[in-house]
Amino acid sequence: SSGESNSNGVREIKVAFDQGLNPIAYIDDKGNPTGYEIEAMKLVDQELKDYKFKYVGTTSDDLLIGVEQGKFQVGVKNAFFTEERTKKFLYPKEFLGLSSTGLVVKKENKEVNTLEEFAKKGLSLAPIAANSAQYTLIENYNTKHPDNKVKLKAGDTFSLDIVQWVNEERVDGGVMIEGPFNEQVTNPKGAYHNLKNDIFYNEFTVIQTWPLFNKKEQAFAEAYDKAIKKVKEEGKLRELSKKFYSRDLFEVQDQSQKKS
Amino acid sequence: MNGGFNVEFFINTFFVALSGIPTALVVTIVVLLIALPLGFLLAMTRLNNVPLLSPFSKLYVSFVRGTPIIIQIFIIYSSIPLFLKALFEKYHIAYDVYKIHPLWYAFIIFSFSTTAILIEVFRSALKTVDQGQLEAAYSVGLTSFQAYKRIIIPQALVVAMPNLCTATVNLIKATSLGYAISLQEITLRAKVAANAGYNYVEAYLDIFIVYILLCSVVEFSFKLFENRLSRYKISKA
Amino acid sequence: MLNIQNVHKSFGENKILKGVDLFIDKGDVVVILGPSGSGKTTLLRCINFLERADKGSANFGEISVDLHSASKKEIHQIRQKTAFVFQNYNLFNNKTALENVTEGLIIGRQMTKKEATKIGTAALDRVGLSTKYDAYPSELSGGQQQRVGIARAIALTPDIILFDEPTSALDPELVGEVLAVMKDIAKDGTTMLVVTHETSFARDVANKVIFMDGGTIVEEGTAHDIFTTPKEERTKKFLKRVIPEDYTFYI
Amino acid sequence: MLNIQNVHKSFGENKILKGVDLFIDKGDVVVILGPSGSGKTTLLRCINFLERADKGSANFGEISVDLHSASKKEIHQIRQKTAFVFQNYNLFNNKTALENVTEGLIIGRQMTKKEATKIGTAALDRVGLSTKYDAYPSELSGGQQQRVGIARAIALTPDIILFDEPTSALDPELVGEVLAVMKDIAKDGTTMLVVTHETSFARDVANKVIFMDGGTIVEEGTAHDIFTTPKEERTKKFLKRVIPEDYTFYI
Amino acid sequence: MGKYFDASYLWNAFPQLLPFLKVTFIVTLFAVIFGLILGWLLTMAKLSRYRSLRFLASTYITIMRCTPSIVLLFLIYYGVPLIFENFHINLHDLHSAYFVIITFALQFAGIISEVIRSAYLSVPTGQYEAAVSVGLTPFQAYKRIIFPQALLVALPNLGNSLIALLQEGALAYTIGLIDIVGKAQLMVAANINAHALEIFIALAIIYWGLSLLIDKIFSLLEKSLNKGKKSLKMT
Ligand SMILES: Nc1ncnc2c1ncn2[C@@H]1O[C@H](COP(=O)(O)OP(=O)(O)OP(=O)(O)O)[C@@H](O)[C@H]1O
Ligand SMILES: Nc1ncnc2c1ncn2[C@@H]1O[C@H](COP(=O)(O)OP(=O)(O)OP(=O)(O)O)[C@@H](O)[C@H]1O
Ligand SMILES: [Mg+2]
Ligand SMILES: [Mg+2]
Repeated sequence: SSGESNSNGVREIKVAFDQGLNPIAYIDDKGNPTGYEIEAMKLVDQELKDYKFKYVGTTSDDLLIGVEQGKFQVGVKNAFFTEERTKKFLYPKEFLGLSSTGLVVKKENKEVNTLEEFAKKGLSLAPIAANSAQYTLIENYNTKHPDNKVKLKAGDTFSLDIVQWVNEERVDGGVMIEGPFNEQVTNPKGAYHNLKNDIFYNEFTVIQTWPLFNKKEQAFAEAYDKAIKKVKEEGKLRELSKKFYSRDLFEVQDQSQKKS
Repeated sequence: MNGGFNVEFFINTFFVALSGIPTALVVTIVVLLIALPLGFLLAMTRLNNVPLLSPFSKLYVSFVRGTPIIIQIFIIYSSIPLFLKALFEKYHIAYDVYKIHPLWYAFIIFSFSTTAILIEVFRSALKTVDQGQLEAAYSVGLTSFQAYKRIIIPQALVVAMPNLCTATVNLIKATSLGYAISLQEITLRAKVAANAGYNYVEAYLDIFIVYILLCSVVEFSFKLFENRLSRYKISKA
Repeated sequence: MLNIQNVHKSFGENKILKGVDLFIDKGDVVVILGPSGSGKTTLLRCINFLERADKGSANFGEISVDLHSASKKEIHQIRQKTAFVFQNYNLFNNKTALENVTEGLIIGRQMTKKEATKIGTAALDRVGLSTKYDAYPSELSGGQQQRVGIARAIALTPDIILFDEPTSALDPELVGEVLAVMKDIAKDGTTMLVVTHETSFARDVANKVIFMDGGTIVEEGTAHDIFTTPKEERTKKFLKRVIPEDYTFYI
Repeated sequence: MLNIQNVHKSFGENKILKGVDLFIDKGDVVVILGPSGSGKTTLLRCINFLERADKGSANFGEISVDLHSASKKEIHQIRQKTAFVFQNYNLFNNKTALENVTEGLIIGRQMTKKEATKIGTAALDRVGLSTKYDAYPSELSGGQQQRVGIARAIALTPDIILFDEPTSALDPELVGEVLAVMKDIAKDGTTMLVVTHETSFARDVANKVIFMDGGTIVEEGTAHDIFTTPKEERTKKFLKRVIPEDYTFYI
Repeated sequence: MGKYFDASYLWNAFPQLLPFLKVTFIVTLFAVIFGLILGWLLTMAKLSRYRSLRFLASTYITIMRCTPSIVLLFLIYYGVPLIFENFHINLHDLHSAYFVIITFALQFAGIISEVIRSAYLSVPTGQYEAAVSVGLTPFQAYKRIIFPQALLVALPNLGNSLIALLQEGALAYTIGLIDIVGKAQLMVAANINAHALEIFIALAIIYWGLSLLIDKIFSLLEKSLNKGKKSLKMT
């Protein structure tokens, strides 16, 4: 059930994306798919003469089932790597992007910038969608720190307005990716720019994100690896990072790799 | 299935999902206890054209039945705390509104919507009972209340039963929308479990089986009850 | 005992009752005769508030009410003292024959179930339905349903029973029996207001006969007066057709 | 014209019909008498397939059918040739009096609306309902509903009309009129099977009287035979109660 | 509290949302048409004389009523193409709207057949008997006498089911079909969940309008069918 090859030997690939992930993957005002991971995949597509990508916007659940079942050959949804997931999906060798994840807190908790501190202070955390990468992140932290757990709650798959929740003191903090936070608060045009002195984003990690391949797509995954490697070396992903996340996250990663 | 069906996960998660049943049932039962009498009374106001109440229940039905529950959940969940907070602050009540258990929201939200559905269910059922039945009850000296309780409602219930069953089953299923307010019920539990290994196929199958089991039991009880209630009718089949 | 004045009732444009007066003494058996559509059923229904009259008043023993604007409580009081036998039976569909009879006793009059059952079975026996206690209305023939309706009313031993053509669905054999039962109750002193076409019943039992037509009482008097020396043209015409020619009236 | 053999019918354990045979010639007027619950209604319903008999066969003119296993088409053919007057009226609740009458003509017999209305109003006029064309059943008195039911049947001018106590809800004045109408139709040559308690009708119109009891035909014969020289004990007992003592039977 | 509620988001939402009503309507329309046909067949099966038919219909209804729509949607969306694959028919590229319509129609049928059944059973048998006795065929009897009376009883429940169906669009979003709910979610996502309240209020208003419209049509229908019907009045 893989994508069809046409007469020129060019194979059409269906790339599913979670369409609710501004600025990682989303549909713009004109109805076109865009976002960091989409644009990165477009660059890969340009490198691969034998493949032609078609982008299919959908939800996270459908994406996961669809890629597993072979309805889509690959999917992007800001997915992190876990060992368990390799049983279901083929992870390529090369990651696709980086995701800065941080705690969104009020002024009085400005200095809380690790999960340990957050947990120690017994602060409350906004619910996180059960099928999102951030949920996994906190869950992993909790398994590693059984006596200093963050109060993790699973919640809505959509429409949780973390900045507002923190501002209202409905919760003490929330987990967000940096890009969206900047769009809302730091950006002078952002919806919550007026809160820029009340609400803070404290990065606690930068994590690699991966495209998920259908288990049968070994050959295609290898082709992807080659292409993305080239794109990375050309520095094009850094540009995309700056464009969508307003920051070159690859630099952050370089530094932390130097440190370790 | 070419993703490699994770049997172990499937079995474990089945019990995780099962553990969500009590929550789903508590919500369903509490909501029915509120919505059944309320829906019935409002249906009566419509049949008897009670001034004010009748147009109110009409408007109520159109709004609450008309808008998706998930949106009602969202609107209520995001605006009620704001409102309560302002209220509590004003009257110096030291209670953290955000500590209110999501169950309470679930009771309120699902009661709202189920009442609207039940108004229509009862209204249609009550229409099928002949006026002569009420008159005969009056003539032997029953009050309106007694007449309804003993004569009209048992007959109307027979007609209402299949639709009440649908409403109840729908309510059970709708409690899954409780994920939006972090209500720990069947769907949410299964999906939380699925995230670590992306075992969504298995999780959805578990959800499927649990709901089929739960709702079949409910449906079966309704059927028994319907048969009991309709003893007096000669079969039409 | 029951004194009704100036009852008016319209359905839309149609004036059905145009000022009916009625006086019934304790123990009276009053028979209403009249052609179809003359408003007999409607009058009975107004007395029992199954239909709200447009105008009119009633004195019921000590209770005086306005038929148009009586309160719920007044209505309930009056209904507790009356019983109604419907032209189209109106049995409770969801109750067995016996339950139909005991319902008013247990719920309306707060009797124990045991007492009520005793009275109920006796009433059903009286109308010849000893074998049908547990049958639902849908399992009874027309005549059987009618008799359950009568049993339901007499079991209440009310101050007055309103009968709307209680024998219309019965076969002649049963008509005789049911009329005998009614005579019996009459003897017990129960007041009765009976719409019927059974002239023999009127003759034998009624102490007052009323002839209605077009929503008014055309003529009233003792059975003897009405049947032998009717004054009004309309009454004469009606009676001529009702009483077979080869039938002489004996008092 | 109609020949029915060996009809059996039970409800659960209760055997209601226990092998009934019936022979009706074209133009016959057959009256069925019998006490309440004897199975008269059930027999009529089996003939019209409103109830499936457990056993039995019918010859209807050229059509022969098994009462238990007749096909849909056969049933429809037979129903097209018959009409039924129900003991409890069964008027179409959602249709006016006139529409009740014209429904079968327009839809069942494919008449134009105009034709049907002409026939329908004539039928209603015949039963004295000229002022009630547009009333819904819920707005009619019991007697009026009964008459609409009769009008609905006669408007169809079927080969045979099955009457189930067509006069039970009528006042005596109307009984006379409706019976006159029925005599009229009988004279037109319409075959009729009538369950009734009107012995005078049986006497004047019927050329055959059948006495049923307990699900079987106890006795049958001409009206004269049955009323003056009944053979069976049961018949005698029944007739004694039905015909008033002060009433002599004239042929 | 800042500008938590900003009405301009609300007004701006309408012109963006309304065009997507078309998708909602199309999906609902087809689901209702197919659902009614199938639902009616199910009612017939459930009231039939044959035990096996009754059993089949009951099982179907149980499964359809008891399965959460999202699970059913996934079953259809992934299951149907798998089945067709066996016959070498590729349905993977079929527009997702088809799957949504199939899912909703199947589910609507199960629910509506219970509505039809209860309404049908509420019409007294005498009505049917009288109709066939004046020479209507059973079909004509149903159409002209039973159906109008049953419809009156069914209407309020029909309204419940129809309006519920209109709202199931939220589910279509799960497999990427963008109807009016989906569009609202996309808009919320594009705003990174800011001002979701305003957008959802706009959505609620549109739905309310729809529901008022349906109510109006249904009560007109009810009024015209109510002819000659006395409903319970306390006296
Ligand atoms: N709900 C109603 N709406 C309109 N007209 C009605 C209603 N009920 C009764 N009527 C009309 O009122 C008139 C009197 O009806 P009523 O039932 O009192 O007659 P009746 O004397 O009991 O006749 P019958 O002997 O046939 O039972 C009839 O013409 C009938 O059509
Ligand atoms: N659907 C049913 N289920 C069970 N018993 C029934 C049913 N219909 C009729 N019966 C019984 O069958 C018997 C005959 O009924 P039927 O209606 O034929 O009597 P009938 O001779 O017409 O009496 P009547 O003169 O009172 O109308 C009655 O005892 C009745 O209780
Ligand atoms: Mg009357
Ligand atoms: Mg009968």
